[in-house]
Amino acid sequence: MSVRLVVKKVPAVGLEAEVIDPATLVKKGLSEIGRLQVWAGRRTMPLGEAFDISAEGPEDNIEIHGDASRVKRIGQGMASGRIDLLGDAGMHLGNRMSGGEIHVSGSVSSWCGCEMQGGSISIAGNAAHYLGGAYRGSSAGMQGGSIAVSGAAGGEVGCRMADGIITIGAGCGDFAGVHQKGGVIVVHGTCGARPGAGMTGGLLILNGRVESILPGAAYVEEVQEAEAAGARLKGPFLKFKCDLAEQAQGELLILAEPNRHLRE
Amino acid sequence: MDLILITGRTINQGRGTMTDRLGGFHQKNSAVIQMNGNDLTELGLDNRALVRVTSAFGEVVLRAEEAEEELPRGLAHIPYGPWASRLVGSDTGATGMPSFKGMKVKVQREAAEDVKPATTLGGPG
Amino acid sequence: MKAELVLANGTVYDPANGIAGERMDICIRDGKIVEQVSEKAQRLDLAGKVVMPGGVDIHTHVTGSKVNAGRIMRPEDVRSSVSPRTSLTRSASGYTVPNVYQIGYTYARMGYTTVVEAAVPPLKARHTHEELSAIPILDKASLVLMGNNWLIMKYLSEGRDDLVREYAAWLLEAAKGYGIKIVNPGGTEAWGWGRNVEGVRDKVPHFDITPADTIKGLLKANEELNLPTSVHLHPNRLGKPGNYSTTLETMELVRNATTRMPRGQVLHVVHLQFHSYGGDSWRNFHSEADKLATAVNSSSNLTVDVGAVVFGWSTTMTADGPFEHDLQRLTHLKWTNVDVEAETGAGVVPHFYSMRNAVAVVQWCTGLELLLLIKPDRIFLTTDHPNGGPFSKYPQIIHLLMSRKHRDAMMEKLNPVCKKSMLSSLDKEYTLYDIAKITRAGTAKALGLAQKGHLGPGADADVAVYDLQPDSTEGLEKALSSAHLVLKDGTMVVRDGRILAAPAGRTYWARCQPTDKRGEMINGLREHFRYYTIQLENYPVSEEHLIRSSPVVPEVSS
Amino acid sequence: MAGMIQNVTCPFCGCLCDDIRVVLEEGKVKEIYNGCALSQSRFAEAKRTENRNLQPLVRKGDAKLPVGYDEALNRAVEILASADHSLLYGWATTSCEAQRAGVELAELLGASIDDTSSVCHGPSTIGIQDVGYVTATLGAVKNRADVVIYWGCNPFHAHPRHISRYTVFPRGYFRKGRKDRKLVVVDPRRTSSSRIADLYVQPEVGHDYEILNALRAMLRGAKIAGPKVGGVPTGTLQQVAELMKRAEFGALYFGLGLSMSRGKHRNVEAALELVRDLNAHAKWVIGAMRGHYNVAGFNEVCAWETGFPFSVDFTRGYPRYNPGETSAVDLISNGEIDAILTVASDPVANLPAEVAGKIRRMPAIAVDPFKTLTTEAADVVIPSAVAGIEGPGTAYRMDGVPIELRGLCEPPPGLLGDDEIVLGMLQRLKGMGSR
Repeated sequence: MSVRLVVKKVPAVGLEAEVIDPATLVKKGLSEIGRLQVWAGRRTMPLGEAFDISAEGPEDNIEIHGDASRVKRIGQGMASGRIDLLGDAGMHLGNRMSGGEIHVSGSVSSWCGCEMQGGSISIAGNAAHYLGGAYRGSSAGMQGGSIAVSGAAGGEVGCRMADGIITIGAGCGDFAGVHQKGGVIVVHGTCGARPGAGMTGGLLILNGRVESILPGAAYVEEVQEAEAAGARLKGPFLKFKCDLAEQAQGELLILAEPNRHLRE
Repeated sequence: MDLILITGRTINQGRGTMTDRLGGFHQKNSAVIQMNGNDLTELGLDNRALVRVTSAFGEVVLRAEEAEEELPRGLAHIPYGPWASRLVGSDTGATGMPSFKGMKVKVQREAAEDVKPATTLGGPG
Repeated sequence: MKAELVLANGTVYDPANGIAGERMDICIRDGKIVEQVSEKAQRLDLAGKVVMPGGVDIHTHVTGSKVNAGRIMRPEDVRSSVSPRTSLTRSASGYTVPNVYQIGYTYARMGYTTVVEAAVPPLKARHTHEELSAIPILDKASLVLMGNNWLIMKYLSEGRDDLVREYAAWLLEAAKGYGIKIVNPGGTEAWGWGRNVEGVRDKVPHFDITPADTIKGLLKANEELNLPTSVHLHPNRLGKPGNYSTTLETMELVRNATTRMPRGQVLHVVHLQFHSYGGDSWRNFHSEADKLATAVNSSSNLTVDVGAVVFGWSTTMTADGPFEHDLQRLTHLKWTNVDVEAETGAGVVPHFYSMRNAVAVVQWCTGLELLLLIKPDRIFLTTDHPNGGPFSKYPQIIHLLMSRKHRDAMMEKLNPVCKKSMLSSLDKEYTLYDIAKITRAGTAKALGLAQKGHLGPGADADVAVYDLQPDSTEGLEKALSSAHLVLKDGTMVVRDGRILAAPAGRTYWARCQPTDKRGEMINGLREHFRYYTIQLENYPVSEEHLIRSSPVVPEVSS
Repeated sequence: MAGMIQNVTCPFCGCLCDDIRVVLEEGKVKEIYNGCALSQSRFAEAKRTENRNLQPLVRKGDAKLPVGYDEALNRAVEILASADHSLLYGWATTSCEAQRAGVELAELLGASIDDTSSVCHGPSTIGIQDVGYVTATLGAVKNRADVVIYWGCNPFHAHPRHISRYTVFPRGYFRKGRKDRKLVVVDPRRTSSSRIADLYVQPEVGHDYEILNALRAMLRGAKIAGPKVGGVPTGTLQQVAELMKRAEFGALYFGLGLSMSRGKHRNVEAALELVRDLNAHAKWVIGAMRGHYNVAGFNEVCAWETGFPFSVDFTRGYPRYNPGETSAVDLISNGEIDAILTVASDPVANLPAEVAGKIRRMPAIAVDPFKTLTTEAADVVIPSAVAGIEGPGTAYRMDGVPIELRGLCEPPPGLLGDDEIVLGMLQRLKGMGSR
């Protein structure tokens, strides 16, 4: 069953709705779905009070309409199925998910895809901080799957990423790939300062202008093209080993043309 | 004039927060922007002249003074407190910590009578 | 609890009173075990249930500066296990670094009612006591770190045993501690310069003594003070390949020492597993448990606890600062270190014991070998929580001890190095009677807690009742994790694994009488306090700071 | 009561100096000795009453009317109990006893609790959670250190006795005093602290991460290209790296210059990593210059009570921790908070203007001995005794050493301590629960 949720009322303090997970919703009847509890601060309320709920087609998916920018934890830990979100999403979208797919037509808040194991997330708008990153103290961020953001992302994209792929369409903030140890991050557009800080492995491709790089980024050579998850990016690229403050096993490729200032 | 602003503790700000948060001593020592003497001169300001300081998040009228804790040119310092807070944004970049140090501000001469006491600063600027 | 209670018809294991699985009644009045009660007493029929004294953990790290440093450093561990507040309980959190409520409730659910915090830096003893006071249900005691204390070392080098004794007594009172703890004597002080000591005969940098001097000197002071428990010693070279010889040498130091105290032992060697390794590198790292077992079994004045390893995450934490540095260099995980002025230090590093890792598997085997080879009166069950793994895993270890079949099945899943271990050939299986020794009777006796660890008249009515069959290990781990009933001072605190009440427990500490050396010692101490950054007068923890302060007053030797 | 009281603990900054001598006259503090200028001001306060809150106030209509404690506490609990998500904020300048009661109150309410460290050394704690914290008590530094670095802090102004009592000037077991130690100051401002340094390093604002990164790379033997890093000549950095490696015992103290400037927790993390890495070469420790006298205490109390050091959300009955989401500034600016209790802090003055504005517009209860912008804005004002002067308790020094606070003199007539006030709220709330 395809479940359609239309945002009706988000309480002033916001909502936490990890029950919005295909595995939880699609096998249930509408009234049962409506009775599932979501959190508004310390109180719970039925999902049906916050959303108008209806059934659509036979597909096992969830469609969300309206402004869910203050609804957190949609698709948290999901393992299968599909969520289409026609609007914005709040924090922790698809965090720790292991399978299935999430599509967002708008923008998402911080910790989207944090510590995810598998599955895919696509975002037409922007993402805030810690996209595909790690929670405080964790040793690994994203460990598999893919995240694609058409717009821009905030700080610490792919923090402690171990595997998987993140692509950003229109630039990102500081500390892209901080403590990255595996996987691939590709950023088109302008990138902030300190990419690859503390990087010990993986591949970070910055296909646009970069504000600055760290002393710990060691220049290796110029290469003509880059390859990321099957796609070829035309260079030339400046290739660095990152981060000399660590074991420097990470690879940082920066589009050469707009970034001659980095080697001055 | 465009400057980089850091906010911070000073000993008299610290004393002021205890002796009388709403009173004159605190205002005298915390409703100030400290700058390099050459920057003051370039702005044509006397010591403790009034200036309007504007950031992306707000503005506030302060007295400008030459920093005793010497600042390089281009850098300004305002003691922590309600005056400094008016220039600080609430975005923490998902860290919990707003950017209290390192924001861009504009400093201009100001014709106002005096700085506003803490109690009349009002809501967000 | 003024009411009278009879725990009727349970199958009782009370090794201190020689009771091995007898069906009998236990009578309780006013929180104590008594011979008999009146007709009006409430009767609880426990037919088919196993009854034991409340568990006594002789060595655990549950409070104070380094434990809290572990919590602060490891939010990923804290959030891995959380449960909400209920009308009776506070919210609980944490797996290897549990919060104070998780500690109290989890121990209680396992039938443990007394625990000993094994390492207190006196300068931060107030912190330890703040946490001890916050841990619900359990009775507590703590051991005070003295093995790297500058004034102790100074007095030892000057041959002033009398002042060592007087100062140790003062330190126990100041820190409201129960006993003397030595950790890597001289090594933690050397770590103040980024170094370590390599054996009991090494010189401690800048102090004209050796670790052997410290051990013997504090042991002498301990016995002259008639302290309820012996010195507890974490020997030099913890965790290093080939360290077993240092451990044997350390045990040899006290071969002829004796005590007047009923406990019998003059030295309790802590987490022996971590000190029982052969080889000279990680490649030929192996267990020397048999040699250590022989040494312990053939002595009459030693006890040990095992410090067993369980697989999964742990958080290592010890006053052995240099060890933690070496561990971090090996694993590159997070590392917290705290040097404590003029007396000790501590380190904290998370660690993962992997079933596939040869070193971890050797450590796992070593712990079990020690438990199976050493007489259960002399070895006690610990994981050196949370170093070898969390205390909540004791039931897993007990299961392994009680079933060879279970051990063999487990070894099939491990790095094949375990097939070469002595463990794979050991047939011994523990009985519940043995289990009661290594978790209750033995630990209470070694600690000198006469009212704990047994169910004879006069004992505190701390009782654990488990829903298990004495002759089967079916459901054993669950039954031991989640006791059928637990009484603390006669009050029912757990029923079917659920907390029913959370009364405050006692804090035991040793209040030694000053002698005529007190004045001279205090003068020296006043002088010595130039090297501290707090005032002498602000150093002692006042008794008002303790909840249910329970001082033990040792007899004064003539 | 008159006379001299010795060994008093100063409840101002994180140094928590406990050697203050206080002369009392007629039950009031008359003079103090050994204290710094900040300490003098702190104790002087106990003499004055004009700037104190002396009477509980409750807003009724447009006016705030004086009431008794009972009514004020009832009203406070009413506000908090009817909120969907309240925030209990402050806690840095009160005793651990009050803090502990505060954590339980948050748990019982299903509220969030945060201390001022989230806008102070909160980023440092986040850094510690990635790297760990290789530290020492102040006395270890006093006794052993031959190199002391202050980075992004100005102790002469914020911690006036730090250098003189604990680190550089004092005689220690292995050091005679100032001349046995090298002092290095790293600060964009040429502060008074930097003027006594043996080596002053002047970075550009917001480039600490680059400099720390370069130092770490140098330690691993890397050559750094380019003449300068973050405004500092590479040669100077090489000099610093050599000095660090040659130390017998080095100590690096850092301040908000790292935790508040661009990079925040990552700056601190890099400093923590630098000191960790240095231990392969020489003995080094690092310490955060904690500001308020018991801000470290809140982190300790909160950690043993909840497992987490600050920014704890109890809305689900169990603790959750995610600074950037569950921290005071984010919770308020994201509109997630609908009532606030502040204890011993002044967020309306010290948090960004947007956040201050939101606090002004929500139901607010302020517990404070003094009149502040926050008490001005609050609907319920609850006066309290000054912890550490008018009431006893425990506090934690910046290095985690717990020290007893004294009650030296009586508070103004009838005033309760913070701990009693918070416990009063707890009792009332528990009473409501059982009805």
